[in-house]
Amino acid sequence: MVNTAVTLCGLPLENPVIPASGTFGYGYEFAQIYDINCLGTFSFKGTTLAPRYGNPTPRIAEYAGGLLNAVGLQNPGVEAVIREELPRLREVFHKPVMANVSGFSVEEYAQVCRQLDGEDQVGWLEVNISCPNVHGGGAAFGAEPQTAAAVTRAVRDVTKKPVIMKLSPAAADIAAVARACQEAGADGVSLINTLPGMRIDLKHRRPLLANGTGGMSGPGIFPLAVRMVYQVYEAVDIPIVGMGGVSTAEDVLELMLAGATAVGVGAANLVEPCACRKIIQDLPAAMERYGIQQLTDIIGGAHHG
Amino acid sequence: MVNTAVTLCGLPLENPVIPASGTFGYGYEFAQIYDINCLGTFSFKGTTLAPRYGNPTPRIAEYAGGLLNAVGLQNPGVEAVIREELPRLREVFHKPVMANVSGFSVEEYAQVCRQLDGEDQVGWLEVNISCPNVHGGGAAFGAEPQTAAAVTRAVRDVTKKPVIMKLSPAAADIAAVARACQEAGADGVSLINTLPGMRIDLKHRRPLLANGTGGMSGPGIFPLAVRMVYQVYEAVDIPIVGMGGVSTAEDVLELMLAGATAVGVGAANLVEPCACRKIIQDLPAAMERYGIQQLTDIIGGAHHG
Amino acid sequence: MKQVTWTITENTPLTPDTYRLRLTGDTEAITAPGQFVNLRLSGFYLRRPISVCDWEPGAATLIYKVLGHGTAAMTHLPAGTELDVLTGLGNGYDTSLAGERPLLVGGGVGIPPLYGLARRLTAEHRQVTAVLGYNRASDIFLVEELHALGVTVRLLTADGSAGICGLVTDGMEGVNYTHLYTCGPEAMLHAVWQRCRTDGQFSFEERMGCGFGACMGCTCRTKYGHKRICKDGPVLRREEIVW
Amino acid sequence: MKQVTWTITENTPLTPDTYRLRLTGDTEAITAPGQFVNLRLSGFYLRRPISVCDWEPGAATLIYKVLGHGTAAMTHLPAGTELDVLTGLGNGYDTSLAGERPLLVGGGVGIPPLYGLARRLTAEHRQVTAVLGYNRASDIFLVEELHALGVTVRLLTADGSAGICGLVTDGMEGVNYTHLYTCGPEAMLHAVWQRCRTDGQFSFEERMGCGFGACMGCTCRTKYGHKRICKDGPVLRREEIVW
Ligand SMILES: Cc1cc2nc3c(=O)[nH]c(=O)nc-3n(C[C@H](O)[C@H](O)[C@H](O)COP(=O)(O)OP(=O)(O)OC[C@H]3O[C@@H](n4cnc5c(N)ncnc54)[C@H](O)[C@@H]3O)c2cc1C
Ligand SMILES: Cc1cc2nc3c(=O)[nH]c(=O)nc-3n(C[C@H](O)[C@H](O)[C@H](O)COP(=O)(O)OP(=O)(O)OC[C@H]3O[C@@H](n4cnc5c(N)ncnc54)[C@H](O)[C@@H]3O)c2cc1C
Ligand SMILES: Cc1cc2nc3c(=O)[nH]c(=O)nc-3n(C[C@H](O)[C@H](O)[C@H](O)COP(=O)(O)O)c2cc1C
Ligand SMILES: Cc1cc2nc3c(=O)[nH]c(=O)nc-3n(C[C@H](O)[C@H](O)[C@H](O)COP(=O)(O)O)c2cc1C
Ligand code: FES
Ligand code: FES
Repeated sequence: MVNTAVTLCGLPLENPVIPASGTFGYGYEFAQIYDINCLGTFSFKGTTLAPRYGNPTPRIAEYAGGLLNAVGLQNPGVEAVIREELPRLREVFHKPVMANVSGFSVEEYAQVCRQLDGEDQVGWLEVNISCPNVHGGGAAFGAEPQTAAAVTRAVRDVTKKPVIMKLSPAAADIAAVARACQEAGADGVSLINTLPGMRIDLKHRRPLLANGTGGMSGPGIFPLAVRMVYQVYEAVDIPIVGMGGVSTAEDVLELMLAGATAVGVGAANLVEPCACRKIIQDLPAAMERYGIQQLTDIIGGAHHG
Repeated sequence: MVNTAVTLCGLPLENPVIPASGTFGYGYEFAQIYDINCLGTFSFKGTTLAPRYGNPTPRIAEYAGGLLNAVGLQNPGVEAVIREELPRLREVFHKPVMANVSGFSVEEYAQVCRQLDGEDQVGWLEVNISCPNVHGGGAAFGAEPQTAAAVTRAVRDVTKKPVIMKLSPAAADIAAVARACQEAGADGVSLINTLPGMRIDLKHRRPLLANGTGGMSGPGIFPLAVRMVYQVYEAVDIPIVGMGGVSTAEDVLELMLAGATAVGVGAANLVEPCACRKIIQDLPAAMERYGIQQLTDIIGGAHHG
Repeated sequence: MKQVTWTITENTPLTPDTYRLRLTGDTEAITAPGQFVNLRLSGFYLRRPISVCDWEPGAATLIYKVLGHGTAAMTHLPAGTELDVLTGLGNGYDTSLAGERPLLVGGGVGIPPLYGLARRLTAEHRQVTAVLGYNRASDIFLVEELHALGVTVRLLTADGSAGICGLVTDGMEGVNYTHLYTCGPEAMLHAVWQRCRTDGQFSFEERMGCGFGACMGCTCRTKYGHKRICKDGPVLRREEIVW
Repeated sequence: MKQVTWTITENTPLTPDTYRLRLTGDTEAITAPGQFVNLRLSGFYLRRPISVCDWEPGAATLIYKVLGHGTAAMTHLPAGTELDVLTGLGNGYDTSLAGERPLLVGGGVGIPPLYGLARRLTAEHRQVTAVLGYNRASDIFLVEELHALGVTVRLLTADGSAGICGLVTDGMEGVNYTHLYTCGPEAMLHAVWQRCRTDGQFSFEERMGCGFGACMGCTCRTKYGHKRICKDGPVLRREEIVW
């Protein structure tokens, strides 16, 4: 019998599979299709201080390797999440959940994390720093080490829960950003968020997404995720949640060999609602195929060769 | 009758389709399959001062959206290119050709361009600044505006031919790099080069490419190319050669609407040897479908909407 | 919502660019007319949402128009092809509000879901009128089938090549109805909404990431807050719609 | 090189993981045994290179082993499927150098191209010996067909479950040959190269971007400079090989 268990920032996971934020809502839709307690955990929809409608539609476009989204962090705001979503979530999911946090100022991040810190079921805070800094000319917090570190410190101060900083692939040097997060007190990093892209509507001669650009996700960004996880693994000592285009159990192994301790699955959930259950079911056979007894043995395994 | 002609840095092109450097050799292989004089022009394999073997094999890997390559600029060196390749090329291609130049120091770029400047058939110099700067800690020249400008100036000084700077999508701010190139005297920019990625060999638990990372190309990077061409179009006044994942006539229109004056086709040539001929053949019908009389009318057309 | 495999039994053109797809397989999850399915097509990442035109236990009919690459690829699927389908998506039309004389207003490929609706409404012995708008005579489909159900059909074409020359709103003139059901392009829905003098149900389209409520890709604003077209719609009540 | 469409007439397992694909279509571009074709598979970006096992005007046979996702997908292609093929790739073996008693050494899926070679060599009335290495008895294929051509076959398995227990280099012992032709995994080629006492032709594999010389994806170093396995190979002469 192979062993799929891993430990993420001190908390055990039955397996490393984590539906990625924004593709799994608060779990209910999926709980109607399968028992989501088979998951390692899941990361719920990005939460901001105030409720957000997000961007106008169309918010979704397609490309050969997956989809682009410009949802724009639609969410009911942290208070409604705590008051309405978490109690409902508790009914269908009985493990610690990952809370995904977004913000447009350092203070907003800290404020949202402070509020979520009081929630028992929240196991980890995943802090999405791909958002534009309204006080910084619109550049993303995750673009530079300094701003990433500033958010990390602010969040670190307000919570005892493990803090996982979610990095953007648009950073000039993602390894440097990861290192800065670690130095500022992060317990882990997760990567990659979506990659900014664009499609154009030939008929109307304008960007297809109302927002102009949207984030690319799906199998088309998988090699980018592998490369970045590999680079970040060499730069930090804290665990990595790897993600970007994962669709199969073999993809999970590939990201773990690159350096991931756990693996997020995003877009795949949208087109294959049972994707994560299937990946988890396929993991033991895939491990046996490659002579893997314990998943923990292969974390970063591609760096020794 | 629709009109597919465009002008690139003062030189007319029958149509905007340009096989991209590294995927078309010096044209002979393709000349055996079709008459390559139907092309707008083509960009020949990246040329360095000294001959280069390139990287060890495996140099090629696959992903859902295309391929990764780590060829590593294999080429016979500028002297052999001038002595042997260009005379042979002349026999199969009768239009001005684009010379793709690489280097590992500012001086190398200038030296190669100086030598190519004397070649009549060379219409444009396309200067690939994705290469690591050996005097600059290995960061690519194209990563920062300053180093990109330094290469541009050096090359500008040694040639009267139009200089097109080829930008890397790994730059933190590709629009800023493009602007710096324009200010330093570039006549045009081309983008995007491949995006660094990685695949891991599960059986051997090491990166699949001998070089570790390789450049992603193919349809999986198309929305990234569209986004970057769109951004660069707003930042510069010089023409853009757009590329990255183009496989169809509609893709050509999409990149032109984003802001490209001409369009490079790379990976598609490798899996569909007649890809460029087919794209050129399909262009008039695609133009009619979208009510386009002259291709020049739609350059940057998605910015007005 | 249910993930099932359906087998194509027929894929025939009804007009030069509109096809009827008949399929067999589990249709249990479909409970109301106006619901839709989301089809996985080989070579495309996203599924394609198509309304259920008609269904019975073990079989369903869809009607689709060739719009882009995905629907173009669909035309090449031969009988016997198995499709991966998410079925029973969306809320669908509520027939309990129809009253005695419901009016159905459809434009182009907004018409298919109205067929399943009409079948249920006529089975419930209501007097159904349908105002159907097409661009031209060669685009017409489903009219005979609606006639056969006993529906009073008012046919319009934009170019006057068949039926009355005009838009569906012209066709609505003088009809005395108790409730309105409609589906079609957004501009048509808006015009119909402005003309509508009763309560009504409007079916919307939006680009979708998932089709089952997970991604917030298809959100719209309503009087009662944000709704997901795929899960809380595609059918919205007249009074809640914000244009 | 030529781009053609081939139609599958047969796709049958010869062993649990090795399949024979028979196809019909234009084979004009194939001029020598040891050449290969590059197959486009739906759902995969890169083509898959497979050696021509045998061919005649209008028909070809390939033998492939399931190695990864692409070859696994190939096993599901039914007769009648049309494949987009780049044919006539690579240099192939030169039979003019064979001498009277050529020796063929093949391991696993390196064996298929040796069949076409053996057919030509026996047609040229040479005395052909083939040393064939497999992992185990259940992996064996093509042996009877080679016998039928009049080839003297020495069969080896690594686990001794059929033929002689050992590697192909063991099987080469005592054979008196005029020229050597070989194809198989690189480690085998190297061992055979070290044992080979005549001139010889060695067929290599490499991961390929294009398969027709355009991308420099498959370059190797030889005594006479850099060569592309796909265009200047896959067959290299013994003396030029640099390990
Ligand atoms: C609830 C619902 C029910 C529908 N019912 C029908 C029907 O019964 N018959 C029918 O012909 N069409 C119907 N449509 C529209 C149909 O989904 C699109 O025509 C189809 O997705 C176009 O796909 P494509 O690949 O041909 O176009 P492309 O433009 O190549 O598609 C690219 C992407 O955009 C999406 N897209 C493009 N146009 C639309 C659109 N109008 N609505 C939603 N997504 C779109 C595609 O799904 C795909 O993700 C319905 C749409 C929705 C949302
Ligand atoms: C000139 C030549 C002739 C060949 N002849 C035969 C033959 O007759 N029969 C046979 O069974 N196999 C042959 N091979 C090997 C065959 O090409 C690979 O087994 C096949 O490409 C694997 O594809 P996959 O999708 O199953 O594996 P994957 O690992 O999923 O493929 C991923 C990528 O790697 C490439 N790749 C993986 N392994 C190899 C390999 N060993 N050689 C080259 N590319 C590889 C694939 O082509 C693809 O691009 C030949 C290879 C070459 C270069
Ligand atoms: C529709 C959609 C919404 C997303 N919303 C969020 C979000 O709210 N917060 C966040 O950190 N990441 C968000 N992401 C990014 C994903 O969590 C993930 O990092 C990214 O999609 C890459 O993984 P994938 O290729 O498996 O989808 C979203 C992605 C998608 C597709
Ligand atoms: C095999 C290969 C070799 C390449 N070599 C070069 C090169 O020598 N110089 C260069 O500027 N770009 C090179 N490129 C990049 C392409 O010219 C092009 O910018 C990139 O592949 C994106 O386009 P595509 O997606 O259409 O391939 C190479 C790409 C490939 C696939
Ligand atoms: S399409 Fe995903 S929520 Fe509606
Ligand atoms: S595979 Fe492209 S040159 Fe050989």
